[in-house]
Amino acid sequence: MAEITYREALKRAMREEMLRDKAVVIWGEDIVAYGGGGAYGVTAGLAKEFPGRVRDVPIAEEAIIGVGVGAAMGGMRPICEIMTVNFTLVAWDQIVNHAAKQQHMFNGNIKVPMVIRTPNGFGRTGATHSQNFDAWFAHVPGLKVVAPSTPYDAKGLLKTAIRDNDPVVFLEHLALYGTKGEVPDEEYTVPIGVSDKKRDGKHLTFVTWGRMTVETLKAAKTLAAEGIEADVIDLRSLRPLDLSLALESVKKTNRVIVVEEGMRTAGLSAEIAASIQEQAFNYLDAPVARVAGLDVPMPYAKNLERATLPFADDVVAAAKAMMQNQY
Amino acid sequence: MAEITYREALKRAMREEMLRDKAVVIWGEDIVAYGGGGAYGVTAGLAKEFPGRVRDVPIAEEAIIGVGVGAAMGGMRPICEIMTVNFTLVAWDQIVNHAAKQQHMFNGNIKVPMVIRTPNGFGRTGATHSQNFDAWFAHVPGLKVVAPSTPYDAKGLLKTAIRDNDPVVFLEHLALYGTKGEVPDEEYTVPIGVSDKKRDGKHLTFVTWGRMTVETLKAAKTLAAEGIEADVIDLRSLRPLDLSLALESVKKTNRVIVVEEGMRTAGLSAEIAASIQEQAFNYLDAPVARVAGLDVPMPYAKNLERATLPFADDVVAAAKAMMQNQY
Amino acid sequence: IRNFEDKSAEMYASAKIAGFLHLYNGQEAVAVGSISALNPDDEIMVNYRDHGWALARGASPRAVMAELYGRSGGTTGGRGGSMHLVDVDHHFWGGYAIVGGQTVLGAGLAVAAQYFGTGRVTLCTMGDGSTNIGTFHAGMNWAKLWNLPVIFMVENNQYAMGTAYDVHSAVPMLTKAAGYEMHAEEVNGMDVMAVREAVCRAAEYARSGKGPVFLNVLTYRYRGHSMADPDVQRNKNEIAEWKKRDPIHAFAADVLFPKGVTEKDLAAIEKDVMAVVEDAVEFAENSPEPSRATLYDHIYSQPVANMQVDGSLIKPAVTTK
Amino acid sequence: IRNFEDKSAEMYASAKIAGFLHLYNGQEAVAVGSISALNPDDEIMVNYRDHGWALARGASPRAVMAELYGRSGGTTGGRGGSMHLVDVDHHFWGGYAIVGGQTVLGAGLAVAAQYFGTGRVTLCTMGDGSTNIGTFHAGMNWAKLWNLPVIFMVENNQYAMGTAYDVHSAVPMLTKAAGYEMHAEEVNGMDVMAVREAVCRAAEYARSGKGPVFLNVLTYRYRGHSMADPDVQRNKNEIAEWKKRDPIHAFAADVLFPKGVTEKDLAAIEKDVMAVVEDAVEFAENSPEPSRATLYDHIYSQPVANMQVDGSLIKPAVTTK
Ligand SMILES: Cc1ncc(C[n+]2csc(CCOP(=O)(O)OP(=O)(O)O)c2C)c(N)n1
Ligand SMILES: Cc1ncc(C[n+]2csc(CCOP(=O)(O)OP(=O)(O)O)c2C)c(N)n1
Ligand SMILES: [Mg+2]
Ligand SMILES: [Mg+2]
Repeated sequence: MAEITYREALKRAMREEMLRDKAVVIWGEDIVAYGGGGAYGVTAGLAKEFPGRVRDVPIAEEAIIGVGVGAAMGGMRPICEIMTVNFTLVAWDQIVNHAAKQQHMFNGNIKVPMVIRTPNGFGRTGATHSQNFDAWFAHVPGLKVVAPSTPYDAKGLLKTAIRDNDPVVFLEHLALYGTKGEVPDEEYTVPIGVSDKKRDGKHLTFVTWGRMTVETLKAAKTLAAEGIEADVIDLRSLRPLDLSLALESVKKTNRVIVVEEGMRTAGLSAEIAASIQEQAFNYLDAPVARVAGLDVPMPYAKNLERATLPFADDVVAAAKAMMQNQY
Repeated sequence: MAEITYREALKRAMREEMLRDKAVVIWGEDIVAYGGGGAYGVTAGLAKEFPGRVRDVPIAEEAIIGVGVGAAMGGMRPICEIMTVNFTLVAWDQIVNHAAKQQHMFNGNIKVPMVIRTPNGFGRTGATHSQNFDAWFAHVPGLKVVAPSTPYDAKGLLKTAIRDNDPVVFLEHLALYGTKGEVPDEEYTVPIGVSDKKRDGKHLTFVTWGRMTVETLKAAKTLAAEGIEADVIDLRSLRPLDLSLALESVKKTNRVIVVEEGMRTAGLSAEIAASIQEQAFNYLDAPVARVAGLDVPMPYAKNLERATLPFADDVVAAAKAMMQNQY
Repeated sequence: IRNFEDKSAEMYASAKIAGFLHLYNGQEAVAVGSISALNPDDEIMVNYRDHGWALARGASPRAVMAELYGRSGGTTGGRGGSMHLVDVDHHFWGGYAIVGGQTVLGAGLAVAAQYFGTGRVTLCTMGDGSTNIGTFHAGMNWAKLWNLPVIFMVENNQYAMGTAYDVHSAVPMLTKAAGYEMHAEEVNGMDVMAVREAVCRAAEYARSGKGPVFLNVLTYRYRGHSMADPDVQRNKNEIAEWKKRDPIHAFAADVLFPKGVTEKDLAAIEKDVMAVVEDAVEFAENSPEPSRATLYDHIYSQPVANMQVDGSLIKPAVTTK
Repeated sequence: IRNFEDKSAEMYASAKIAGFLHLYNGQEAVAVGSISALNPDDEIMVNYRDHGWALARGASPRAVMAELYGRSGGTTGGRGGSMHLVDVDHHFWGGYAIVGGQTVLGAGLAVAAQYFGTGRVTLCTMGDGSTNIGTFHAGMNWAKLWNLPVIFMVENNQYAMGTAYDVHSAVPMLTKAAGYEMHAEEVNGMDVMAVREAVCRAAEYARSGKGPVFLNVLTYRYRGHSMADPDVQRNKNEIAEWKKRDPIHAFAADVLFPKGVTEKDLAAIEKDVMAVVEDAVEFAENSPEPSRATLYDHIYSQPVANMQVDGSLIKPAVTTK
C-alpha cells in the first residue's frame, strides 16, 4: 500500500493492462513527443516502454474517436485520449451515433471495447476550455461513464474500463491529477455502475462525484466541527447511475444536497434530484437542493471564474441553509 | 384568420421576414433542388421567389453552422436548416463553442443573429435518425431554444427568432408539419422565453412542449371525460425556461406530471421536475412525475419503436396513476 | 463459365431483391464486381444504400428481407432496419447512415488489420455527396498518414439526394484523392467486370503494404434517393441515357452470351432468383416481431450493475443489481 | 522611409509586447507583413496565438495587456482572455481556440462580404497542425465552391505543440491546397517584406473576384507552444538555425539600414516601444477586476423574458420578467 498521485494511478492502470493484453493501445495528441505523456503527463514513459502501441495522432478528434471505434470493432482495445473534454464536442457525432449505438443497433453483432480518456477542468482557460459535459455523456445509452475522485478509484475503474467490452467515457480532472491517495500494490479493480459512501454521517446527505467529492469531503469536515454530520455518497459512475446508496442515506437523513461542478440548468444534478424526489418523496423534510456551477460561459478573469464554480465553502453554505430550513 | 399547416406557417414566417430584411437568407441541404423545399418541403417555392438567397449547401453540417456563424458576424441573418436534428451532432462544436459563446466571450463585441432550424422526429428511421436533444440545447447559455407545438406559435416564434440578435435553435417536428391550426393573416410575433397555458383545469398540471403538447392535450380530453380536469402548460421556449405558469398551476393543483418525448435519464424533464420541487415543495401532494421516452437507442421494428416513445395513452395512464396516488 | 453464371445469378439476385425496395437499381455492378474481387475475410463497410452489398456478400435473402420488415428474423432482429444491415460472419460490417461517419470507422478497421497483421483489406464505400464532410478529410489523412490497407470507394452516382455534383463539390473527385497523394482510379460502375478488375488491383496494392487506394466508381441511381424522393430534379433523358447502359444487360451481352450462356439459361436463373425472392418475402411476412422483452438487450455487452432496465414510459425504470 | 519606420516600430512593438508572454516570438513578421498589406476594413480572424496580430492591427497595447491580466480594461473586459483578444473597430474578429473552428467562420465572414458587395477580403489564419481536422476541409471546399474572397493563411511553424509536421500530416501543405484547386503560394515568414508582398498579391486576387487564396507561410516558434510547454522535443540546433533568420534583425539589415535608418534611430524606436510596454503593464496592473455584477451581461444581446440571472451557486437563479 503506497501513497501515489491520481496521475500515477492512471498510468499504472494503463501499464498493467498493456502488459496483460497486446490489444490495448493508446492514441492521443502529443502523448509521445510533447515532453512525453500528453499535455498533462498522464502517459509519460509509456511510449518508450511500448513502442508502436502509444502513438501521436493528428488534431482531429472526430477521427481519434472514429478510428478508435473501427479499431475496436476489429478487435483492438484502444484507449483514446482527448486532450481535454472540451474537444470531445468535435467528435460528438462519433461518440453518440457511432461508439454508443453500434452494439444495440447491430443487435450485439458488433462490439466496441474502447476507452475515451479525457479530463474535465478549468483554471483561467476561458469559455471554450473550461467546460463540463457530465450530464450529456450520462444521457447516452450504450456509453458507460465514470468520473473517479480518488487515486484508488481511478486505477481500479480504469482497469475495469479497459477490460470492458463496451465504450467507456473516462472523465478525469485537471484539479485531481496531483492529488494523492493510498493504492494497493496488488491487483484490484473497481466495478462500473457502483457508487461508494466516502463519509458516514446522520444529519444530511451529499450526493456528488469527481472533483466535487473532494470539495464536499472538505466541507463535511468543516460542518462536523459545527456538529453537522453528513453522509457523502460518491457516485463514481454516471452511467449506469447508481442511486441505491443515496436513497438509503436519504431515508436516514431526510435531507439531501446534490453537488455538481457543471452548470445547473439541465445538469446531471437535475436528474439526481428528480429521481430522489420520485423515489423517496415521503422521506424528504426539504426539497432536494442543488449546488452547481452558474449558467454562464466560463469567464477568464480570476474573480469571475471563481464566482462561477462551486468549492467547499459553497457546499458548507448550502448545508447550513438546509439545516436552517432555508430551502 | 385561416387554418393552415405548421409547415405552411413556417414558410410564411420566413417569406415575410425575407421580404422585410434582405440580410435574411436560407441555407440547407436539398432545399432548392430536391423537389423544392428540403426533405420535408418547408421551404418549397422560396428558392424561386428569392433567387440567390435560398441555397443548397454541401453535406457538412459543421460548415453549415460555422459558415452561418461567420456570415451572421458579418451582418447577415442566415437561417440554417439542418435536415434533421440528428445531424446537428456533426456540428455540435460549432453550435456550443462558437455560435453560443461568441457574444459573451467577446464581451458583446460580436453578435451572431442566426436561426438553426431543424426537426425532431421519428418514424421507423432507426437509432441514428430518431433522436431528441432538447435537454442538451437547453443546457447551453448563449443559445435561445424554442420548440413550438402549433402553427400559430411556429409562425410567431420563427419571426421573432429571425429578428433576434442571438443564435436561436428552432426545433420543429416531423409529426407536426402536417398539423393544422388558426393563424391570423395580419402581422404578429410570439416572444421567446414565455410559456403558454394551452388548457385550463384544476386536478393536476401537465408541463410539456413540442409534439408532446399535442399528445398531452389529447390525453387531457380523454381524462376530462372521466372527470379529471388538467392544466396543460406548453413551455414553447426551452431556454430561457419559463416555469412561472407551471409553478402557478402547481400551487393550485398540487400535482404535476412533466411530459417529454426524449429519453428520461438526464432529459429536460429532470430539470423541470428538480426546479418545481425546489420552488414549490410545500405545495406538492405527490412527487413530480415524468412521462418520457425509454433509455434505449431507437429500434427500427414498429412494435419496439412504439414501446420506446410516449403517446397520449401513456399520458392518460400516468395521470390516472397520479390521481390514485400511485407515484 | 460456372462462376460467371454464379456471379450473374448473384447479380440478378441482388438486383431483384434490392430492386424490391427501389434503392440500389443501376448500381448493382458495383457491389457484385467489388465483392467478387475480395477475399472472404476482407472487411466491408458501406453506407445506408446497403441491400445490394449485403446480398452480394452472402447475407441470407430471408434475413435481409425480414430486416426490411423489421422482424425478429432479420439481420439485426429488426433493430437496425434497412440502413443497418449487417453480417459479421461474412465480414460485412454493416450499413451506416450518418454521412461520412463510416470513413473513419473504415480506417479504424484497417488499423486493426495492420496491427494484428491479418493481411485483410478493408473496403469502405460512400456516396459522392459524402466527400465534403469533415470525417472524410480526417479519415483520408489518417489512412495515408498510417499507410493503411483500406480502399475508399465512392459510389459516384453524381447526386447527393437532389443536389448535383457541382453544387456540392468544388473539384473533380480524383482531385480530392490527389489532395492526399492517394493512389486512385476511376472506374466504370456500369460494367461489372471493370469494377471487378479495378478492385482486384486496388486490393492487391493495399494488401502488399503500399497503402490506401481511392476508387471513383461512376454509376447511377435509376430511382429516386429513397421511396420518399419525388425525383423531379433529374432530367429524364439523363436517366434514359444511363439505363441504356444497364449493367445487367451489358454483362449478359458482353460476357455471358459470348461464353455460350443462352437466353434460356438466364431465364432459368431468373426463375430461380424470383423463387428465392418470393421465399424471402414469405419468410419475412411470417417472421414474428421482435419481443418487447428484448428491448434492453445489447445496449451493453454484459449485464451492468445498477443498469436501469424494463423501463416504463410513466415510471422510473427498475434498477437491476 | 517614414512608413517603413512606422512599420518597424509596429514590429518592434508587437515583438516586445507579445514577447512579453513568450508566445509569438519568431512569427512577428507574419502578422506585421500581412496587416501592412490589407485595407483597414478587411476582416481578420486568427487562432489563439493572437497577441502579435491584435497589436499589429492597432489594438491598444494597454487593452491587450489588461486582457492578459484579466482586468476590466482588457479588450473583452477580462472575459475572453489571452486566446480571445478582439478589436472589431479595427476589423479584428478575434482569436479562436478550438483548432480549425475559425476556418468555417472565416469563410462565413467572406460570404457576408460577397453578399453585401463590400469588397472586403477576409484573412483567416491557422496553424499547420490545424489542417487535419474536419472543419478545415469543410471550410476549404465551401470557400472554393462559392468562390469566396478569403485568404486562408497557415502559419506553418512545423509543429503542432510537440508533434512534428510529418507526424500529423500525410502530404506537403501545398498539396492540401491543390486538393481544392485553390490558388496557393509558399511564403518566407521570416521576411516581413516577402509576407507583405504575398498578401498584397493574395488580397488583390481575392478582391478581384477570382476566389479564395491559400498561403503557406513558413515560420518558427522560438518558444514552446505555451508557457506550460517543456519544449524538450525540438532540436536546439534547429531552433538556433531559425534564430539566425530572426525577422526583426533581417528587416533592419535588409530594409532599414539601406534606406539610411541608423542603429541610433532603431535604439530610439526601441526606447519608445519599451515605454509603451511599461505603460501598458502599469495600466493593466491598475485596471480593476471586472465587477461580479457584469457576470451575466452579454450572454444575450438584449434582456430576455424569464432569463435566469444573478444566480447563486447554492440556490436557483432569480428569474427576471
Ligand atoms: C451527416 C448527415 N447529414 C445529412 C444526412 C441526410 N442524407 C442522407 S443521404 C444524403 C445524400 C447523400 O448523397 P451521397 O453521399 O451522394 O450518397 P447517395 O445517396 O447518392 O448514394 C443526405 C443528405 C445524413 N444521413 N447524414
Ligand atoms: C479541437 C482542438 N483539439 C485540441 C486542441 C488543443 N491544442 C491547442 S493548440 C494545439 C496545437 C495546434 O498546432 P498548430 O495548429 O500547428 O498551431 P501552432 O500552435 O503551432 O501555432 C492543440 C493540439 C484544441 N485547442 N482544439
Ligand atoms: Mg450520390
Ligand atoms: Mg504549428
